[in-house]
Amino acid sequence: MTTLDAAAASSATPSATTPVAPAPARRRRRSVEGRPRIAVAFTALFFVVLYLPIVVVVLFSFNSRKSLSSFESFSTRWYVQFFNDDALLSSLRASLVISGVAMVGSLILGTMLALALERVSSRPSRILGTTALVPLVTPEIVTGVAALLLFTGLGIKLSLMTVIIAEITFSISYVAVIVRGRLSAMSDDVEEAARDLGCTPFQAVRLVILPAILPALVASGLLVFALVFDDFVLAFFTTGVDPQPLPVRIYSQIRLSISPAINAVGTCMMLVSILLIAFSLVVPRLFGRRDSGLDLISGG
Amino acid sequence: MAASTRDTDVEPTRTRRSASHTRLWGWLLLPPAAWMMAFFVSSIIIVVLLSFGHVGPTGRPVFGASGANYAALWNETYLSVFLRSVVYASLTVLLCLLIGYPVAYTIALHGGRYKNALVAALVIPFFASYLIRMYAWSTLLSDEGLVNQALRWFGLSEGVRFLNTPGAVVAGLTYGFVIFMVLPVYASLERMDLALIEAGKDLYHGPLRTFFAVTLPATRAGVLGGVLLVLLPALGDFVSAQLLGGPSTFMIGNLIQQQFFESQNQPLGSALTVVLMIALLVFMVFYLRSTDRQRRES
Amino acid sequence: MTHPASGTPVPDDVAIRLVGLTKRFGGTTVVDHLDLDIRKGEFFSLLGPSGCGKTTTLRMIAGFSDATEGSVVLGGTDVTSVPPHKRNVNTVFQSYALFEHLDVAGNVGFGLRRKGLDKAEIARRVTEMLELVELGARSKSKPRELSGGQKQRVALARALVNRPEVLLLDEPLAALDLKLRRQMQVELKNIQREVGITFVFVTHDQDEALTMSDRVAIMNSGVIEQCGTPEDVYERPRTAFAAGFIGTSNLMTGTYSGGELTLAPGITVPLPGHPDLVDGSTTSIAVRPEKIWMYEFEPAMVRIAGTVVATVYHGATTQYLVDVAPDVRVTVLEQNLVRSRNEDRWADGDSIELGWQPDHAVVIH
Amino acid sequence: MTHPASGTPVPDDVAIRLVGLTKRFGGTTVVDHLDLDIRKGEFFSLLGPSGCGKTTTLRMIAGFSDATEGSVVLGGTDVTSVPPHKRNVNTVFQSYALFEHLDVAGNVGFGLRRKGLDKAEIARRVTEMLELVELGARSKSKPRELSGGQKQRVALARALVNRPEVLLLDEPLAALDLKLRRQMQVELKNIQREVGITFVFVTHDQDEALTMSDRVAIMNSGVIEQCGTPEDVYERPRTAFAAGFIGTSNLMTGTYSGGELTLAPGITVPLPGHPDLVDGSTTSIAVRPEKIWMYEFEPAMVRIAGTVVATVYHGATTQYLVDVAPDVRVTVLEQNLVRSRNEDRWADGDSIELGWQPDHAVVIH
Amino acid sequence: GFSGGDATASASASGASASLAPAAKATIDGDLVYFNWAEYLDPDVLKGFQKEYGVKIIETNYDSYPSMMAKLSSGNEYDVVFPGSKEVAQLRAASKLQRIDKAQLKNADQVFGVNPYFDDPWYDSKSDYSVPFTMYKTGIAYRKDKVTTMSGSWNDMWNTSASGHIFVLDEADEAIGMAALKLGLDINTISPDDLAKIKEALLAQKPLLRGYSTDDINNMAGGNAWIHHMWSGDFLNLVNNTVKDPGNYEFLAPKEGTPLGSDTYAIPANAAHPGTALVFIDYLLRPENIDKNVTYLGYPMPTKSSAAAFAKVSEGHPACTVTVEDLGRANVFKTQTPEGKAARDAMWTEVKAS
Ligand SMILES: Nc1ncnc2c1ncn2[C@@H]1O[C@H](COP(=O)(O)OP(=O)(O)OP(=O)(O)O)[C@@H](O)[C@H]1O
Ligand SMILES: Nc1ncnc2c1ncn2[C@@H]1O[C@H](COP(=O)(O)OP(=O)(O)OP(=O)(O)O)[C@@H](O)[C@H]1O
Ligand SMILES: [Mg+2]
Ligand SMILES: [Mg+2]
Repeated sequence: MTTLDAAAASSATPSATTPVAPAPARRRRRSVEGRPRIAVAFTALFFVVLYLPIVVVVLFSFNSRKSLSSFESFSTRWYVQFFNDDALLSSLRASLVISGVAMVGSLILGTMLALALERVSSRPSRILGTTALVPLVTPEIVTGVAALLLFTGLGIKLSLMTVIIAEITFSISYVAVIVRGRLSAMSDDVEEAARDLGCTPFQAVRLVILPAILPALVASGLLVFALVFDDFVLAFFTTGVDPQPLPVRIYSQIRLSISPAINAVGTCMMLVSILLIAFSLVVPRLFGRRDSGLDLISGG
Repeated sequence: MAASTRDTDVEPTRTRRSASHTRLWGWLLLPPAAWMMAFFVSSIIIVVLLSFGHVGPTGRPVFGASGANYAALWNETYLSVFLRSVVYASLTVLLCLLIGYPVAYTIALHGGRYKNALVAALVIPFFASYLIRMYAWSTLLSDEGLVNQALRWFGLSEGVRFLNTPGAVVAGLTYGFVIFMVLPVYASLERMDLALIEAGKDLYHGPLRTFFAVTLPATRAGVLGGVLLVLLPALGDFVSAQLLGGPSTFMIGNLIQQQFFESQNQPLGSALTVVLMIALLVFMVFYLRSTDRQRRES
Repeated sequence: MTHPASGTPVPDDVAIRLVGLTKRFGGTTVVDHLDLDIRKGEFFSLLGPSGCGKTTTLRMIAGFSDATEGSVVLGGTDVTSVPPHKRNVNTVFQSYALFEHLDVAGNVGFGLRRKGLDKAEIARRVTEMLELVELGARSKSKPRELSGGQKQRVALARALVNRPEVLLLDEPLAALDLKLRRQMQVELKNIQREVGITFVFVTHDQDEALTMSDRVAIMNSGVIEQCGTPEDVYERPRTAFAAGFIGTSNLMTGTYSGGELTLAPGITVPLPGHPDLVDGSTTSIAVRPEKIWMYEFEPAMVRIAGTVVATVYHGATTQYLVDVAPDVRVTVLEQNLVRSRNEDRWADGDSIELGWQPDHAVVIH
Repeated sequence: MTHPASGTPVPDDVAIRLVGLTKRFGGTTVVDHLDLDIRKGEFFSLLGPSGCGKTTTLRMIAGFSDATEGSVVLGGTDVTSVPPHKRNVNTVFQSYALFEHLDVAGNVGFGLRRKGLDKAEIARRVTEMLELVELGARSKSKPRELSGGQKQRVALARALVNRPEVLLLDEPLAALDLKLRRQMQVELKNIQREVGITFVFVTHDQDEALTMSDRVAIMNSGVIEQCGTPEDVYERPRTAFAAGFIGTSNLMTGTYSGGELTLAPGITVPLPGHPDLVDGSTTSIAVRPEKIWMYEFEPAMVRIAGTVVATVYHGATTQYLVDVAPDVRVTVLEQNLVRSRNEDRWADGDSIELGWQPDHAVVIH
Repeated sequence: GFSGGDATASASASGASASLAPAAKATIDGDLVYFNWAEYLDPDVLKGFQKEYGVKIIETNYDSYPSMMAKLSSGNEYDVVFPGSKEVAQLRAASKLQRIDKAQLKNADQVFGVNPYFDDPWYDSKSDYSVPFTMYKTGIAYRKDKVTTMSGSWNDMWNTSASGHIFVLDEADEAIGMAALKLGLDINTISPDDLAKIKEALLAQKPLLRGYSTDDINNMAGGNAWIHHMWSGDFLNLVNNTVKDPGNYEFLAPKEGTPLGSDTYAIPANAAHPGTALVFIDYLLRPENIDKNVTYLGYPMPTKSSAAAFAKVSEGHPACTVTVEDLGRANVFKTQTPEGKAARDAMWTEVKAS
């Protein structure tokens, strides 16, 4: 016989010996019954319009003529041209270098900033910290103009380096905001638990905090990479004699006469970004989080 | 008599850290703060200083202390560019809200199982080059472009002039920045307690009334954030006007770019930039005020 | 009037009638052919474990969720396909669901404004209702400035002010801490007595259901296992589930034979007065811990020997764990009427006798 | 050895000694000159309302927070200025604070790795500890795959595996639901008995403190109001706060005169056996609801008349509210030993007599 | 950097020293930093150079001459640039170019000694600092199927029957030049009266315009433009490579005269690899490369042997032809005084902004 304690019958009492599934967490219903057809139709239309130019880019990248308004027949000549165009390729390379270096640099500085902002409460440091977030709300043209004047004013030659510096300055804030969101969602207790278990403050950061914010680092790193890779305005103002970043090159072509090879470039860029996004969705899963990098990007 | 209970107070949130701890983290602030000082704050200061300078005889910018640039801006042409930019940006914000809110709402509340996929689908195009997408629009909307070809094919119209109009510029801006409206609104809808909507209906409000009386106010923070995130880049943009605009769609961004790269009048360009910054600062202060009030109330 | 599905007329004193109410999500049936009458002015509780379908039932009554089958009759009218904003029913949500952008008075008056009442009337009724829930002084506060208990009262006032036929409450006290919950239980009960509105109250806290309700329905996996007064369901549980879900119960299973239940070889419990039981059948009985005596037995009592294995002091009561057979442990509750003088009556390992009145051993079917 | 501040040697069997321990935040004193000895192997509870300084005290013992004044002596050594990672103390956090990126074994072995033990030894001790908390089979699971109770046990194992002198537990069960909490209380107590480590347990649940602890300290506004065994603090509360915070207490205040307490003109309660009380002084007594009899009085009992105003059925017990004087309402608890036959003994409005043994009326100072 | 006061002194000092420095030798001394319009040389020619000499070409583009000047004046180091004649004059005056020793160019005879005009052009006395590249003409392109009322004058840019389908090049000089020629004024005028008249004409034109743009080829091909202010080479590109129905397009050199110009090869004073730059220019002057570039660009070059190649690309469009004789006859954009330039820029900005 048994002593039935409240509802031993209702659910297998989580006894210690039998492993139980996670307690049925109180689910929040996240949808409303009944779908308003108009809203769904509107959203569908929105996605059609959103993807229309992209479809055009992909389509015309396979056009056999130079025309961008009438499709003649299928051909891969623009891809061939793209992969034989040294200037385009070197721009692509330059963009990859800029994005990569800016990503690493802004990850390091932005994570430092996020940690400090989350932990330091003194007034001057908070003001400093807030200043670092201003680029987030400054139009790029202002940042670009300011960077150009700063570099030429100091007599610094414009080069890939200046582009990278400007891009890092602009990206730090993104990293800081995303990483900080993760940090503040993390209980202080975790860090104290590490100290309690014999970690010095530094070890606590290395062994506990960094692993815990890794998904945020991955997400913000990918976001920064993608943003910098596509950034035109800052690069336009700060680029020098080195091979121009891809967007700047595209811009100088657009202003004169565009070659459909650009559509091939665009198609390739989009493929890469889809891969990046898929990656950022998958990576947090690898670390077993239910939240994805996308939630972080979308601020969810 | 039985011990009485009172309403337990809402527990105060608190941060608890020892002083030595804080000092350690303080050092971490140093490198990013130094970086921002060296490359951001100082550059903004240079812009402000140069806006009081003039162009030297060799075409180089020279620092000075005259307000001539600002005086030069005070004429009908420049004022009308400012006015136009503000109008375009405001229309863009409005359109983004009208388009972005229903989309965010549908995804957040009716996305069901596809929610994450839809958000991903939303983000992907915005990582494909902005310039290329804009250019694609210009070819799509051209008089003999696909859209007009389709209209003619369906016999709907003899061709509409989309391109090189103010409408095209605003549409381009909207297309470019609508995601900055969708994402914060989506996030705030996700955070919202859905019981609120039911509470509205429970209290005799039909679906539409519930939306305006309950849902919209509950997502105010997201809407305000979206407004700011759209307004800022829209006001500074010069690509949309350049690629999709006509003869009379010049915006502040174009003007600044013109001064820096065509006329090579950097001091005047700096003055324009400063004015743009001040205009945005006004919006920022307004935004911070309203979110701050919200925070103080909590 | 006549109910379309049941065919029988709905009596005047029935506030809600559920007829064969069923809800399926995809393939799974979450609420399964519920038939239930709730009387006017009644404090009716739906009690059951998490996921048993309580919320779903409530949501179908309120109209937030469509019934897959069956119908909901409110005050004699079939409202199965009436949208929520047209039902004369109000809900108090577990999360309160207060409108953050409105102050307390704005929240409470929210429903009245839609009813087209004039401003003075609205103000009068809001004030009156805030007095009732003792929040008269906070009418200008925003929800986030209120404590949990105060929010709860605003949510209540917001619903009650509309004078609905029925008030639905979905675990309204679950988010409050124990002490506050006790206090709000008393207040809620008083308010219900005062306004006389039918309350349908969802909870998974059995003590809450027992102390507050006129009637309790015990739900499990979408069906109602037992429905009756608190005494009914506590003292005379009809199923093992009901016995176990409400309070603690000593469930003893054995073989019935000639007025005795054999728990283990040589260990029998007298079980008189059950002529309906078949000899040799496996039978379970449930005895509440507080119904078991440890001394001063009365003549008619059933008696059984056991060994004390643990004593847990709870302040007002002491709990004894007594082994009456290998693997058969019985919990006995004793009020500490005289505790401070005799201290523990028994030490662990003592052999004692337990006894209970025959009709306190409920046979579980 | 001699303690620097107190000057008296710390006995061998004292695990923790707090000497004048004080914490101020800005101007407010949160912990106020605490003096306390906690013995080795003891299950010691700190019980008090929210904000009374329990967590702060614990954090000073663990070293996360610096004492403003006073000192902490652990196992005879003053550790007041030793950083947390060098104190032989471990903590179980309310939020569990498990490391999400490590599996169960990784979490449990975390502290051992910091200590530089070799791998085989770590694995051995981790396995052993997981067996103890009955999670041997889940060593490769990630924390998020565990239920609340399992997480709790991992947090416990992670702390215990380091064999600390003292284990600090800050409301470790607060996040669990009632059922699971009850179960974990038993397990926690068993584990403590098994390992014999000193537990300092923070809670604001009085039942938890009473059932689990060897000794309980009742804290209020930074000071300890009373410290003793569960029976001590429950049966002989020394202050009105202690009487009210643990369980329910009927507090009656009146004027003492010649062995009687006058609650209201004409209404007196006998209060024999208190020669120390001065005639004419205002005096309070506390009587527990379960100590009040309603019939079958014994000869030595104090008796007082009253009127039943409410009866609340709780299943195992019934609670009666009885007015003995205007504004003096007494709660009486009765175990439903025979409920199902006689039902309510009294109806609301009945005049009855209450009685209690004189030494169950505790005089509150 | 910026100067705290007027920096003329230091600028001219450094310029003086540069002009005294010995000209570079045509030997490979590093990779080539190349600064040009996008796609303004046949990619095959560039590829051939890299292959033949084993060096890399690091390509950077500008989208207008002013922005090229902006980048040059911000101190960027390029090895070879392609300035227009007006820019050469400006750069030479500012001592931003290196002297080119003709003896270093094996193929110098392809361009020098062919036309007296280029042996001593107005923008660069004795062609000491630049080598002639292409010649161009700015005229009007139009759709024969859409517009039938062309008069052969600059007034066609104000043709109301193409209202909403007219584009003007988005360049201050070109736009001002167009209006000046229509009004019978000097295209280089800086007189306030003239500029006021020009402004008035440009503003009057605005309601008829579809836009200001340098993307002339796509504007025509996309059908938005019926009348386009256009460079001759772009027109040939349009009809030869872009559209399916070249017969519908026509180029017109207005009777008031057209702005004419020539581009050059030049080496900036601060070039890091002037030797490679010289080798590169010499390579471009090889007759076969000249022919390839003429065919690719659609612009004639003032060289000994390229006439045949140009005749081939410009077949059927005689108006696209530019001859050296034309160049001699005025209508060439020249350098203005700083004040004059500022006045023209300000006027242009106001036209665009209003
Ligand atoms: N929208 C839905 N889609 C699918 N299944 C659902 C949905 N809503 C509820 N369910 C399922 O129906 C069952 C009953 O849910 P319900 O919310 O009614 O339970 P409940 O008794 O209120 O439980 P709790 O005490 O946890 O609130 C659950 O198993 C739940 O998973
Ligand atoms: N870092 C801090 N700064 C200022 N005040 C603090 C700080 N930490 C705690 N306090 C205050 O000290 C008091 C005691 O806090 P403590 O956390 O010790 O309470 P507690 O007894 O653990 O309460 P609970 O049961 O709510 O956990 C509270 O009033 C709290 O507001
Ligand atoms: Mg529910
Ligand atoms: Mg605490």
